[in-house]
Amino acid sequence: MSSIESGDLVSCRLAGVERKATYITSRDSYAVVKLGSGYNVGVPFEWISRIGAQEIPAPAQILVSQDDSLPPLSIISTGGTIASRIDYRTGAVTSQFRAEDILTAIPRLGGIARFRTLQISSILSENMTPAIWQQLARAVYDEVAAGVHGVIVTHGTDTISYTAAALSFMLTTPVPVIFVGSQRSADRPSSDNMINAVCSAAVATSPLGEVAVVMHATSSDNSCAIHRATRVRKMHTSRRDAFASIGNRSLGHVAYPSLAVTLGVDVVHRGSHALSLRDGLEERCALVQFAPGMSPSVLEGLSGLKGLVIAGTGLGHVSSAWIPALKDLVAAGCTVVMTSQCLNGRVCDRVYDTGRDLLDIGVIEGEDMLPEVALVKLMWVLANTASLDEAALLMREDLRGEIAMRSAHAT
Amino acid sequence: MSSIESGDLVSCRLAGVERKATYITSRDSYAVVKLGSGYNVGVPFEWISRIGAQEIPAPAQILVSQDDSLPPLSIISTGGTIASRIDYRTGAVTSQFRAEDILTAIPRLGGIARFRTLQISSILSENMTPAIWQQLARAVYDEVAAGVHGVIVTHGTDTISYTAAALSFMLTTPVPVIFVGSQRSADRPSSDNMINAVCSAAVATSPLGEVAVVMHATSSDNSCAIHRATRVRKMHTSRRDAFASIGNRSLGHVAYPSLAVTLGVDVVHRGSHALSLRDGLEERCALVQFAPGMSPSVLEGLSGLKGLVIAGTGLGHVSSAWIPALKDLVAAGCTVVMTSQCLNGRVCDRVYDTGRDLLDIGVIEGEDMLPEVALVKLMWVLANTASLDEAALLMREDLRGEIAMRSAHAT
Amino acid sequence: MLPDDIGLLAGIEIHQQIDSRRKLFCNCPTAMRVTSEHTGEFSRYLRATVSEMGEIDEAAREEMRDERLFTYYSYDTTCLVEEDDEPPTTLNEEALGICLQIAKTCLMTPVPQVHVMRKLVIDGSNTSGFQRTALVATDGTLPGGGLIETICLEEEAAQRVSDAIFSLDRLGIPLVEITTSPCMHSPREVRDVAEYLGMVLRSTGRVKRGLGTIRQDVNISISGGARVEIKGVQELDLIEEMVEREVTRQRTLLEIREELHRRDAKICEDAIDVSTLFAGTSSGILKNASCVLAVLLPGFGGMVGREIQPGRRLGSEISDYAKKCGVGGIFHTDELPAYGVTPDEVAALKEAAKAREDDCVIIIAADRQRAACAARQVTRRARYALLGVPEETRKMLEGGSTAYMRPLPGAARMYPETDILPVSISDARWESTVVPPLLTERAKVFTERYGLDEGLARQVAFSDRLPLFEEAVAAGIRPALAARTLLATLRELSRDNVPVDRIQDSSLIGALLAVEQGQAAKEALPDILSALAGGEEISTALGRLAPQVATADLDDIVARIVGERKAFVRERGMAALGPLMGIVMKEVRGSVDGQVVSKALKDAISRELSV
Amino acid sequence: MLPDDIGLLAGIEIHQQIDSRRKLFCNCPTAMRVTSEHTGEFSRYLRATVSEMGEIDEAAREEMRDERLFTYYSYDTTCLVEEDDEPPTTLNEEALGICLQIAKTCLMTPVPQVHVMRKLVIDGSNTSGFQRTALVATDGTLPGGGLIETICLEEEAAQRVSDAIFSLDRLGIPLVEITTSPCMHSPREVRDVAEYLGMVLRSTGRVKRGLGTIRQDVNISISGGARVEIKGVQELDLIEEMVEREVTRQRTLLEIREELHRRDAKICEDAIDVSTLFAGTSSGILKNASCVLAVLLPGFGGMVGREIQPGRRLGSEISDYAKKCGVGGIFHTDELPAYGVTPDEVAALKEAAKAREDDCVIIIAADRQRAACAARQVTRRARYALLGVPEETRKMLEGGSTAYMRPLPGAARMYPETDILPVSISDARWESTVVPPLLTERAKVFTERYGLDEGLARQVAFSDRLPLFEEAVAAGIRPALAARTLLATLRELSRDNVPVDRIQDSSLIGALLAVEQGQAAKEALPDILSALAGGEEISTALGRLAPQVATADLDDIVARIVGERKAFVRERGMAALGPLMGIVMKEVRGSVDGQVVSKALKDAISRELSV
Repeated sequence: MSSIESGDLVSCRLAGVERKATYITSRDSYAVVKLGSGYNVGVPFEWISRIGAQEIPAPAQILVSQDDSLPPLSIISTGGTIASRIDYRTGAVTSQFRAEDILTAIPRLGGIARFRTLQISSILSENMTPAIWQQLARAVYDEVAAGVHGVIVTHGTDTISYTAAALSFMLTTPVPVIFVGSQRSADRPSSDNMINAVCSAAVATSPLGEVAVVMHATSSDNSCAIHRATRVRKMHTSRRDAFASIGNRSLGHVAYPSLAVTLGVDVVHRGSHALSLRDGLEERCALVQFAPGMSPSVLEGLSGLKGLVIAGTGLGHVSSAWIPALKDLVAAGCTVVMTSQCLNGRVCDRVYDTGRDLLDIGVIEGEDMLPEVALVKLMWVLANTASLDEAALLMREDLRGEIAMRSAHAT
Repeated sequence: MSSIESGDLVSCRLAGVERKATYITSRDSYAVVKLGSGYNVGVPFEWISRIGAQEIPAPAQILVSQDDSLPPLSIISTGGTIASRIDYRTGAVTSQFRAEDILTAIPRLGGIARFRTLQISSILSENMTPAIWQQLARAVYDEVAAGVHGVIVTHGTDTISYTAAALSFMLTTPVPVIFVGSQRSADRPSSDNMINAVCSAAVATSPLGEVAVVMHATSSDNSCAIHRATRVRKMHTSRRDAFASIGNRSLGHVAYPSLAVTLGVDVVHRGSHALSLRDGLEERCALVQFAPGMSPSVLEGLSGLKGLVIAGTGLGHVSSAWIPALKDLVAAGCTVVMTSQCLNGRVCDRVYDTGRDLLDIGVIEGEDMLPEVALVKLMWVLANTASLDEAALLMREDLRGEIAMRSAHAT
Repeated sequence: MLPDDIGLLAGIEIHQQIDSRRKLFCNCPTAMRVTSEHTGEFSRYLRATVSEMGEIDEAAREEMRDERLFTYYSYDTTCLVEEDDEPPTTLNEEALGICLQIAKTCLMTPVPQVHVMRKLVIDGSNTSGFQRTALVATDGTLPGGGLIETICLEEEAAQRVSDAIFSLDRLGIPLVEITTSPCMHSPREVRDVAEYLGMVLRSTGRVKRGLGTIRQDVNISISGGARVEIKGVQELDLIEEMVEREVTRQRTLLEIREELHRRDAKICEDAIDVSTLFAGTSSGILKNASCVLAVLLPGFGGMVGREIQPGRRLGSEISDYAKKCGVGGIFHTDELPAYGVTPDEVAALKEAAKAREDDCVIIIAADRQRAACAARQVTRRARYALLGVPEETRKMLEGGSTAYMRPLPGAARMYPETDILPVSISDARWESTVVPPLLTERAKVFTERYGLDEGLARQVAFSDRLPLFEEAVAAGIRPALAARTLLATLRELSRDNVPVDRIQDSSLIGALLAVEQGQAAKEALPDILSALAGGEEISTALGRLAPQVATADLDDIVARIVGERKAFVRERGMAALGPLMGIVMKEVRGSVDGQVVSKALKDAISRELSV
Repeated sequence: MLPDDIGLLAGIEIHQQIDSRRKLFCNCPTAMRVTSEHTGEFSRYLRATVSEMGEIDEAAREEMRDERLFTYYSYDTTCLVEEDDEPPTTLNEEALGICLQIAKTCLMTPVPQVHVMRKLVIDGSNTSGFQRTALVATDGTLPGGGLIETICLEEEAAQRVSDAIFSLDRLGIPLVEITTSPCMHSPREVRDVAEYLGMVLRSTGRVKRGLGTIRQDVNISISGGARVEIKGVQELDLIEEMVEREVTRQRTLLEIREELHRRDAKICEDAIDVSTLFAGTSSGILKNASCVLAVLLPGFGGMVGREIQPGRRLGSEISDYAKKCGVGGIFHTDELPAYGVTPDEVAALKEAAKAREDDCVIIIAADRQRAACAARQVTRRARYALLGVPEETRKMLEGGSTAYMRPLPGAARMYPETDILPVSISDARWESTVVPPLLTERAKVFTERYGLDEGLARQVAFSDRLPLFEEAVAAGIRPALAARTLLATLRELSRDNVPVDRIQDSSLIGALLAVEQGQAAKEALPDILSALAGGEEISTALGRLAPQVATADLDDIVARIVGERKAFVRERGMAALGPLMGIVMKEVRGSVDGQVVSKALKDAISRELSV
């Protein structure tokens, strides 16, 4: 039976009746076949016999012309999908990366810009690695250097904020670099892909000049929020409006369907920075969240560590039992940065005893940085500074909007 | 000079002039003295000379009478302070734990209930341990068994939600067990201690019948929110309204100054459960947050682990590189539960490949449990079940409101 | 009656809501809500996705003609799954079990492994843009030998509140879909099969009752006609009429085709702008429109106005198509002058269109864009008239006629629902699936064993209160008393606005037992039940309305009453029984059965007379 | 002039806002805002904490009489630190540096390690309930030899918007507090010291200017009197008057004491309810009150109405105390009948109170609770009158009189601010602290070196534009031109509503340089500066308003104009110069200095006349 391939025509004896079906796949030792009605059913492999291959109709040739009068944008794909195609014959969903396929799937894009496309990886975003961040940073650098007016990076939503933050540090860019994903897969009629994509294109052609994430602002299809890459966090597992700017307002909004882009007063504008790339990353860094009673032995698994971000409790605390272990780490040349598992608010280790102990042994207060952003920043800072003292200084300094020197009032 | 003690009268030569001062303490090798004007200054130890001890005026004897017609409540102190006293002579702030001191500091309490008090520890909340959780659970059990109408536990805010969750599992209670703390220390005129304390007393005498955390609902002094112990999380390092119910509405509110308690429809009512205690906890448990590129070697520091909660990305993912290490852990008898670092929303590992791999190796979906609550629950479940299968079942079951079977709409 | 040789082929699909505790793919209750109670609201667009052929399903394309914004109402009884903002749970095992019971009753064979599919539906009724559906079993048999092709377990769609607003309470309620082969040949047969399958479904005791919980779709074709699917037939009584009318429609369309061919009829593709002709018209519709277009249909004269079903003409069919472009409708010269259009204007119109005697001119009034769209639809439908009967999905109108709804879906656009694990149906599970006794069988048992007459037995068996009836009988209550009370008494009380739904089953059985054990007269039941509906405790109600009267006490009462009225008894003899009954019954206040009182009184009167 | 033997002792505290980039304990700008621009609002209670003695500071107790809810306005220029919702940052080093400069100027000695303290203030002006303050240096010397006791670095309080509403923009601006010993003995001396210290502060160039940025508190006592602290004296010119009036007040209060003792005056502690007496009164205040209480002060007759300061009587002082209970004020028999109270009512009142001829009766109208509270305050203040002058904190009224504010704070309730690390002031830091030249010294330099007259020199030195003046002079502009432009010209333009603040310093210097280099006439400066204020570029403004005219060109122009008017020149002789000047100046449109034109024209006229 191993000679059967997905898409083959088979004869399937179901309810004692022989019928033609299309073989799809094997699942839990059943053969999954698609019946004429379109329904899939799982049957024992003994029930089916291969008839032969089926002719696969070639996809219709799609002719898409791009409007040369529009600004050029690049779409770089990392695995997050903004367009896909379903093969209803086999149920297979394939992501679409070519400009013409994307424009066919989302025609409205064609009215906003003309597009170059580039696929640098095709992985689930939880499998993203610092090495791919670097590869992506270089690719974005090349595209901007080639003169595009903005870059759109499609990315799985799980770790989109980590990657976007990494690019924020590695790259200074005169043009917007917009990360976009979808919380509902692109093959569904209800997917948020289309609106997120056109909104990200609107932002990529806007006066913005920094790295941002553009995703649904509400559960309704009425607007997208523009989040600064260093202040955004995925705050819901599944909702369309999962992404939130933490500790400051979002950079702005895109109304849908008008695509009117509204930017806040604090955004970095297009052209404010020259293009540059410093893509070093120290990968020997980790993020550890403290919990009460947690043994400092967890730090032992992190041997050879150059940087450690702690998500402490409250204002940035760990139990006193952790102090000696952390002291050893610092003494061994590891830079330790304290953030808070509260996510909102600023670390302040001057107020309580354990905090002062942490300061005494050289732990760095991570101000109001998100723990995940502090991790990414630490990787970058350690690879791009000459001394640990300079690294410590940079960790407390606002480089890319990751630290707000003032905590605004919010009700 | 080591014979000088805090409070001693000294002569201090400042700006070439000898003056009397009170010795306070040593700080960074300076002698800190309080001048007649009340100001502290640091001077070299050579500049001061001891004159002698000062008479310490005995604190005025405060007579507080409790109203026997009011319901009895217990206040159990773990280190969080709801009343304190400043010694302006030395600047020392001492926490007050005796009922009469608390009632003197917060007179309004006396109109709500009569109080018994009990101090079981006096530590910063980041130094809290499962052993103290157990001690506290037993103390609360004893108080409820003794017939009080409600228990108030004062606790540092950093880990109050961990402890409250732990008590939720260890204890079933017919009366409210209310955790309360303050985000501004009790010695400040602006402290939130007083309002939080009287609101917690109002809830402790209300029809509620479960473990809850009562803290400021907004930055204004106009109401407190009542949070279910298994759904609450500290979401800001420093604001008064740092605590938020995640994934469901709060249990209710207390208006200030009216102290009117409003409870939601889903609360557990007073008397719904009989008093019981199952205080076993398996401490060999840990919580680990996954980040992209993070090496599974972090798990190696966790040898001998019986339970592991992962705060995965998105719907509950880790990179494929983690699968073998997790498989080994599970094979070694460790119960692994997946939660999401998004905090909001439900884990669902059926949707993507790495998720299905996790399910295949026996990782348990933690539904919409908060990672920290899942950790506490796992500690309790592992110590109170006969088999790993039963433990796995319980981890997916809603025991104390920690899992919502339905994710409500919220805008 | 229809002639035999028309070659009628009909099949049905029955959609029945399952009464499970939770929805098919989430943990929400299967409760319907009043829309004004909605607690949330959100809006979404739906888009047909591009298929592998770069094509979009024809039905989907029609639905998406304008990208439409749909608004959804959510409730405290719905969750993020209905909102398409959380992955679905695993398949509801309870619903699958009920589905398997139905399948087994229909002699079907389950599929070894059930796979949930996504079926594209982008009319807004599913927030996801697809309906989740799974094929559960195949190849069953109808009593007459017809084939039941499949039984599927699906999620119910959201209910339309108005145009583009949907309510999420209904979305996700489990639905079984039973599809027969086109094995029926007469309207009566269609109705019988629908009725039979409905009875089978209700035999499980686990399906929803009430308006909208069961819907039939009927597929109909005749020789030379075409397959037409008629959606949403909710009333069994109309099925026959509807099938007959559809046969008439198809036959008439075929006749029209013959006539058109005879006349060598054509379609002029290009519409003519006749706006200026109607500049001064007194027809409001034409006057208010910014554009009036005319389509000439050479040889269609008289045919467009021909009736093809009661109240429907070929013109109605053409109008249905045109309306898809957002125009209000059309006028055609077969019906003009009328509607404020004068004979002179018709003459001018015909002249402008160069229409001959047996031509038809159709006019459309709207803004230019809509009018042009509608004109294309008019020619499209007219072209079908030359071919005969178009394949269509139609909806039933009041009375049994039908109207065009959308093209027949092509090969269903289905692909796997990857968020839901497949479920294997083991042999053991199938074998242990209990076939519930059919309601018809139960009715027979009630007649044979309990002596209920056939009508009442059937009423009981098909009633919502069947489980309660069976419980009552099991508790020792006479079937006749139970049946009468549950069907007649409660219905009467309900008519008098007594909230009988509030009576707890246990209280109702308690009241019946009291009657059965002679503690209460059955005459007192309406009062007792009313008291229970009003929230009274059963013991209180019985104590107040049926105080205990021992037999000895009854004899005393009867003796006293007869004793006080000796003269009357003597005068009337046994005829005094009637008047005295009332007096005694009033005294015992419902606590003694009338028959018992009657017997005691008869005895007492006899004794008095015999003195 | 006051007599010498009154034993006046006065000291001052000066509070001056520092013009630092950020606030003292957070990173917000030190910008004042319009309250209507506030973007957030929240409300809090403040409570005095229990001290080690179980006592609350007397001033704090008065403030908390009613637990009061304070409302705060926040801005996009404030943060959570001002809201008491985030720990403070470390001490602002820039502000500390400025404070050290001032200390060094005043010949003070810094403390080795600065500790920030919390000083309880629960009037709502600090969200925390305390003011953060640090002692930075001690023991300085005034020019006259007086002692400057301390200099502290403090955070500014929030500004009161109305009763219980505060605005957070001002909270946290760094403030230096300079406290002198009570070393002054005359009103003039107080004024001189205040002026001197103000000049010292401004010499740093780093303090805020404008209304409310500097405030003086003055401590005053006379022999036999008591220490009184008068808060918030903002105008230097009023200091002398205020001190004199306070001396008068204390002296008069001492005289009143003597008279009261002579009369053996007393206080009746129990107030009498006289509400019924005023049931039919035509005094609105009394009629509308639910309760009227009377306090009898035997022997106080005539004394309560005695003037102790212009516009203030003993009755005013008593009234101030009463108002703390929330009543509008009091009436006393020394001023009645008046305010609608009739002679008959006064007689009745005196009778009810059993008042004799030289007694005084005070009445309070309010609700019962407030009236009773006020009555207690009335007797409290009356009792002080028997003792002489109460120690008080007072506020200055318009004109220089003062009113009671609150009791003098006791030993300040201070305890350490544990959230802020102490800062050591190393010897190196102190040594490298630059003492800025005093403004008075700079004025002297301007006179001596630049030849400015003394008045102008002082004006320049004390002006906000001093730094710009020095920059201009350094750039080569004549000091007189710079001074005149910066002081006179800009002030005049400002009076004409030209927004001179918008002129950039570099543009202003550019314009002056153009004049200096002969590219523009100084007569054109007003127009050029107006253009710059209007947003014009400097080059555009110069090109438009002062086009280049070479000397040769000027000569040509002059020659032509004179040539065209030979007759006129001949007729008038040198007197033609005036009329012709206007014509030439108009032609060269501000590009040539008037003196140059005058000279050229004079030459040309001479030549013409000499022909």
